Amino acid sequence: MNGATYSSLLEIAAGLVILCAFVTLWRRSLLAIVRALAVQGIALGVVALVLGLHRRDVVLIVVGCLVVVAKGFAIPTLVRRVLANAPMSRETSPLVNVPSSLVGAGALTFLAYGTTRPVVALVSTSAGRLIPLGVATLLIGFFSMVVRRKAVSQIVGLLLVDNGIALVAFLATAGVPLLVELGASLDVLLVVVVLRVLAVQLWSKFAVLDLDQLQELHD
Amino acid sequence: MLAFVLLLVPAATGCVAAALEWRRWVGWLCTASLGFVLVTGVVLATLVVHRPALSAFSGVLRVDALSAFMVIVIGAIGLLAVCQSVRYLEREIASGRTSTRRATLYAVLVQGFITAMLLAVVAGNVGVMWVAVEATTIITTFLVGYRRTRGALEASWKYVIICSVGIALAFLGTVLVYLAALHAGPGTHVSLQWTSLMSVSHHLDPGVMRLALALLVLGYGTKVGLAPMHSWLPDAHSQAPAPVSALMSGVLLTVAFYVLLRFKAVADGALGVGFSQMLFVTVGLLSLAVAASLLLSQRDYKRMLAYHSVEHMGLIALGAAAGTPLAIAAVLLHVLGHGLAKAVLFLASGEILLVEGTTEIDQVKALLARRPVLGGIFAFGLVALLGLPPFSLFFSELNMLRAEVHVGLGWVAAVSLVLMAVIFGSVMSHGRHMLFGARPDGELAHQSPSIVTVPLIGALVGCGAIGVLAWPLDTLLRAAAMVVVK
Amino acid sequence: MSQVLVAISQVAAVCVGGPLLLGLMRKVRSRLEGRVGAPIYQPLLDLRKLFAKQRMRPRDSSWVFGAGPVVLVATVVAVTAVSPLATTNPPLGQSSDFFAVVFVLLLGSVLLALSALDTGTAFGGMGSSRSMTIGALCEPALLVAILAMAIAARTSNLPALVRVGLNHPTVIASPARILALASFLVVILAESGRLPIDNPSTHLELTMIHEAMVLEYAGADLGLIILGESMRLVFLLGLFVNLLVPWGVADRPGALYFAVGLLALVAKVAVVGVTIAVFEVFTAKMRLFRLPELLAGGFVLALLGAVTAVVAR
Amino acid sequence: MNEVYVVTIGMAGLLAAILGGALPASSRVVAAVALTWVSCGAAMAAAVSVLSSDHVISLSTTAILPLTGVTLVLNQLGALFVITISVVALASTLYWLGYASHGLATRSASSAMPLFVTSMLLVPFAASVATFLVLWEMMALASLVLVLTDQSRREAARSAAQWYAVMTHAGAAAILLALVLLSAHAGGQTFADIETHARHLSGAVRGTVFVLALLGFGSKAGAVPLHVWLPKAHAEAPGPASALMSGAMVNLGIYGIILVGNELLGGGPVWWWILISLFGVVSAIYGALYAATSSDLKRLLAYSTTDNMGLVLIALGASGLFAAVGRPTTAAIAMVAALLLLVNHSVFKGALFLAAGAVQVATGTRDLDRLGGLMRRMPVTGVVFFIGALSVAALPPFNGFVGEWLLFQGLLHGLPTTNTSVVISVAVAVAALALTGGLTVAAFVKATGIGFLGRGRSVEATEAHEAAITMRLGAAALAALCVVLGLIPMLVLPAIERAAASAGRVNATSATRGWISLHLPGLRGVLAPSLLAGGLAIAVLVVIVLRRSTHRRRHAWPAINSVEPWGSGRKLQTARMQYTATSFAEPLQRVFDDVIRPSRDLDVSHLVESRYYIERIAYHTSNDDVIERQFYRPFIAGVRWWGERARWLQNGSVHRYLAYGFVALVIVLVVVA
Repeated sequence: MNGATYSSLLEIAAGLVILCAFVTLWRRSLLAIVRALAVQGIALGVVALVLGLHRRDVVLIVVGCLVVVAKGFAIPTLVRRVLANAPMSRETSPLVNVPSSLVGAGALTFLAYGTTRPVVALVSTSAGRLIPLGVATLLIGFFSMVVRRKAVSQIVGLLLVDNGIALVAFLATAGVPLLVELGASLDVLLVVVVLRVLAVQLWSKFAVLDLDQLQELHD
Repeated sequence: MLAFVLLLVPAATGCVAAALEWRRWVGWLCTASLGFVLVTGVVLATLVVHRPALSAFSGVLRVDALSAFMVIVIGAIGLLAVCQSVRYLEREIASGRTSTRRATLYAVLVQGFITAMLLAVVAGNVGVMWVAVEATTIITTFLVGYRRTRGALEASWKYVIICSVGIALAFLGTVLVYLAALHAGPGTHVSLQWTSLMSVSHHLDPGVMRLALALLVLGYGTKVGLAPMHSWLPDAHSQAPAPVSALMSGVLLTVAFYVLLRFKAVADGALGVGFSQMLFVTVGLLSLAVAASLLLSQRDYKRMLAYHSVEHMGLIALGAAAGTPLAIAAVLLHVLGHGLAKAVLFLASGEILLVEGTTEIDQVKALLARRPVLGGIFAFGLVALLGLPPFSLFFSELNMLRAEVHVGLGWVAAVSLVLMAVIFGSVMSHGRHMLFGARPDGELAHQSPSIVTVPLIGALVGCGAIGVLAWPLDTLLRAAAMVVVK
Repeated sequence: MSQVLVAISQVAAVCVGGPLLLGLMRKVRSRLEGRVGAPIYQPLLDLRKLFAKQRMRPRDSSWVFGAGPVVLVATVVAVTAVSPLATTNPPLGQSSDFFAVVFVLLLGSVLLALSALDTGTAFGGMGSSRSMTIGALCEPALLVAILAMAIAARTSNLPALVRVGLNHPTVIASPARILALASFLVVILAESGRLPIDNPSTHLELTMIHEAMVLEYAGADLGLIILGESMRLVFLLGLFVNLLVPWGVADRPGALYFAVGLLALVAKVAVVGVTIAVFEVFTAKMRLFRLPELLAGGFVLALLGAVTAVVAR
Repeated sequence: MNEVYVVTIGMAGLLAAILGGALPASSRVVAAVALTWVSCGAAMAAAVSVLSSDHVISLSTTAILPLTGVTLVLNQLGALFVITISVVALASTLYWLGYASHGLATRSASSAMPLFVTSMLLVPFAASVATFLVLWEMMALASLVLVLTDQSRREAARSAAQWYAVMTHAGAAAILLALVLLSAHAGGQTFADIETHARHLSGAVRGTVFVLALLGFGSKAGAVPLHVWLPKAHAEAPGPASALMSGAMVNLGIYGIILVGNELLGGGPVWWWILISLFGVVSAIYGALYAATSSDLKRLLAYSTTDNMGLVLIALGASGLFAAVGRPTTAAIAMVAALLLLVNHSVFKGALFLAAGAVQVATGTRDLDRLGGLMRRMPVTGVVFFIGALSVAALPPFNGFVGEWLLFQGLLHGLPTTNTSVVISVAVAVAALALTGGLTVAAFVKATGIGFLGRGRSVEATEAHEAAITMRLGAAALAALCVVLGLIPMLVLPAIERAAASAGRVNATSATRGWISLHLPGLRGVLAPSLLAGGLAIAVLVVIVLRRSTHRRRHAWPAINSVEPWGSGRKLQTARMQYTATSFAEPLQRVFDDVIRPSRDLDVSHLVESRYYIERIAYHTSNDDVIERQFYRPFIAGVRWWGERARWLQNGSVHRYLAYGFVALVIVLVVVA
């Protein structure tokens, strides 16, 4: 793979990651949001694959394949099953409306570019220049967790955060050591499982759909 | 190898418990495994206190004085909590609130929780530390939600969501540290081994390390319960079963803080102490302020204890900010003292909840007159937690303050003293409502079962003993402090 | 031996002089009011009569009731013995301290106030309360007055204070001393229950202070109280005149000097007594709650005295 | 030998506390008292050996107290405090033997009492920051438990305990900060280290340390406006505990001020001492005023403690002031006066609180308006209180007088100076001294007269019984000491002078001279308390003989006749017609109306049939502490308000919680990068 193809493939994949992050903020349909998440997971896996091919790093290629499977298919499927169990289909009234959210997400992207300068300067590769996209994805994910009311949206937000960090990790360090990477992925998977269980229980036992209803514990 | 056995025993106990139905002796088996952990901790401490660290699996597991100390902390408080779990589960089964199947689940999860914490403190690799801390989040989520009430589920949702975000930030921080280490200069063998990070710490890129440390403080700070990411803590601690609250408040928070201490040592090598000092002072004072504000009109005694944890985590953050060997030794002493006292209080409050049926401060009255022993334990626990002698928290607080003033953070010491005085006043006032007063006519004084009271009194005596006697902890504390202070 | 004689004769003089001064003041008052009045020695006769009568005590009183009059007289006797009344060299003169003298006298007043409360009647309490209030307000003025005088003499030793006046007449004329003595006079009038603070001859409940305290006493106890009060007046006036015009006081040993000193004292006290009596004729009693103003005035005078004493040095 | 003393004190005290908590009710108090006596005895032996030689006792080990170790050194100043505390403790614990059956034989009390005594005994030994603070806090904690003795029955005790705990904690925090500041700048945490380094510190640090220490220790000594806990806690504590608190514990507040101001910092600029004097003046007047108007016996005594500590502070301030302007002789006299006042106060206030405790036990009330006539029902307690009252009123021949005389002499001889601030402070101090003296006399005439004389104002008072023999003995021992010290102050003056010399830079060892009479070398001031008392005694005898002799034997009637007092023509005189404490204090209260601002409430209810007839009139007056009402209450209300507002932070919304983290992350990114 030559340098130009590599760079453009990397840029396309990373761009897709952040684009999917924007899509999750833009769409109200939860199903669409989960679909965007799946696309993002695949794009993330592609980033790892491209990096692995470029560096001829077998471990990284394996990791990329795993990411595609886990984040592109397994996790979105798990999240979708929450939707199947509980009747929530649309994020009807987020705390911040969609246009403002998108503007906010844009601002967060700028913030990400501004604040990752030392990191970009240190990495100084073509992949390194894309690191701000990962941080931006993280921030957007965090932001959507703050403003979205549905349990599924929050799970998706958390996964966005995670994908953003994974993107940073791939771009900056070509992945952390395998042991850590495996542990981290397993943990993410388990968190999603846990969240799914909780969301289903909250709905089936207490009919809680909106997280605003979770205000029993307070001072 | 001992470190591996240390991990293996609770894990194996968990497997055994999973294979068997819950029975009383299974509970005692679990207790015995914690006893083993405690003993192993002591053995490890004697092995490493004056000698180099032990390591296994090419450094994935590594035990130095600091780790050994934390193993002791986990062992001591875990022993207390697990032994009280037996009574907790029996009462729950007897009252029909839980089944033997779920009791088995509980036992397994607790053993897994302990194993994860032990892994976090004996891991030599910061990545493995991260994995272990995240594992504790997942396991404790089920434990927090164990009672499956609406409140418990709500608490676990908040817990897992907030902590996952936090821990994700910590992962980003770890990645950045790794990045900085990759670029630390040619010829360095790069890994996430803490020792190798320490060896290159002076060559790490300051810009990236600043970002990394800030993210780590924010991220692990979530698990520690430092403001502004403390918000899950009162909910989770008040909803979890009492032994689990004891474990979470007494050990889990400080295990996360242990990881922060390790990273602080790395970052201080790259940045000097000024930056980490600024960060820790900020979160420490913020935590104290939040705890002071929210304790003032607290209505729930379990939440009161939870906010008290936020306060103490703030205090140890301030101690760590001072960063001198004395300060770190005091921080570690505080970790142990706070763990014991907080575990005792959570277990006692579990008992109070059991007999009074409420967690409202207003609804609990005249405990000292009505239940002298239980009330006495609660009162002494509060005394310990408020930092009065002879309990060890007094000495650790005193020495942390000394260290703070010594490094020129006199104003921090002054502000924290003011906030602590406010906290003292409000806790005193809540304690007054719960403890004092006359027994209603015709009501007899209740005796609490000795299975509850004896271990708790023992723990309080222990907390007092480590406060009064310098031997044998003094050497270990100083050795452990020297691990993270250069 | 001679010192003991000095003490005894000073005490005797005050003991006899007290009732006589009372008689003199009443006589002056009577004359000015156009009456003949009783003879000057009438109080002595009254005392003789009282001492012959039976003592009474309220049913529920304790030993304090009986102790009051005794201590009152004893305190005056004790301070009289050691104070520079007729001579600047009284017995134990070295330790005859103004401060100590004031507090010994206060002991007498306190015991009297306590015995008034011991009667268990409303009158006793009323008198006691009022007299303690006045006492509490007098004391600042008195102590600061002592301070003002003591600063100039660099001591609070009484003989030394008198002697300093003899040796350095300018000290007497100094504003410090004059202001302090003015304040002292106010205190004397207040402490011994004279007009305008208290009317010694009233028996109207609402205005009584001192009389209310001693209402339950009869016989020898009442005699002791009248004696003690009058002795205290003489003693205080004696101190006052010796601090104001020390001349005549025996400054060296010798019976003759002492006799002259004694005579001078009698004369000086008589003059002051007559002056007070004249003053009282033209004065009405103040309202109880206006007394603080008067005493505060006395306090300010004394404080001014103290400040000028420091500034003058 | 050194170790033996210290270890004995500590071990006996600890054992006493353990046995007090562990033994059955029948024997625990006796065991605790016996062991406490051992502790006191060892402490006294140590103190005497220090005072009679130039050696200090010292012991230090790192085996106790983590990270710091223990350092104990007893110097002459400390020895004086140890002796004073031991004396009060011996008497109070003896008294406790009798008092125990009145609710003070619980495990917690039997354990806390020895602990309280022992920690007080050891505080003057402490010679490092950690040691000092540990003992200080142990003392506070043990006394807190004692204040709580009555908690299950009295809400007032609970509230008092809370005030006490919080104020003490705040004070301890100030002390901690002061000592930690010193130790941080000195490099070591032993007092010896601090002493050598403290002189080289900057003025700002020294000043900060001093002010903090003054606030912290001043609060323990009950200095206004940090006194609010004192009238509550000292009043609510049971008899022996309040005697210990007022007679011994407050001393340690003064000890702390001397320790930091004179020993560790080695004196300071004029403004420090003016500040102390100011505290003293305000405390003295305020305390005396409230003592004079209070109608609760123990509250009155507690306010009087504030008043007396004010005098001590005035003396301390004067001493420092004179030392700062270069007048060592007068400085020494003032320091000796301060310590003498303190020792005397311990003795008479101990006696008074023990007597008050006996009254409370006998009648079940502390309200003077319900007492009366106790002198006849409880003669020993009555006489003890009488002696104590005369002592506190500084009347000769009792001990309070000597201290005040010495203070007056010190002030007087310090006055001729050119320093304007000194002149003003001394003049103000004398005025305060004088005003305080008068008010104290009024207060104690009221306390004695209303409480013990006249007729009982309630059934309880008329049926009171004298206290147990040990209680009488304990109280009487202190009262006897009042008399002895009043007659022969030279018994303690040499010790006090040595202590004063070790406290300040001044050479106070020759501040006073003489055995029978008290000379002040270099100054013309002599006091002969025993001669004074002898003269007084002779005069009393003479008068009594005179009174006897006038009764002629030939009369048929007895010398004295017991009759119904005159009742303005009414036949029946009831106890209700007597003046009460409230009415006694009314004129004074009216005079100082603007300061005290009592709340008065007149409630007239008319008959339903006619407005012209009054059914009943209720008059309430209360003079709760004006500083508490005007400063503390609004402050507490403000803090409470903030607590209510802060609940908004944690309203349960997970979005809000996440937003905290999000905002924090954004801030971190912006600030750090």
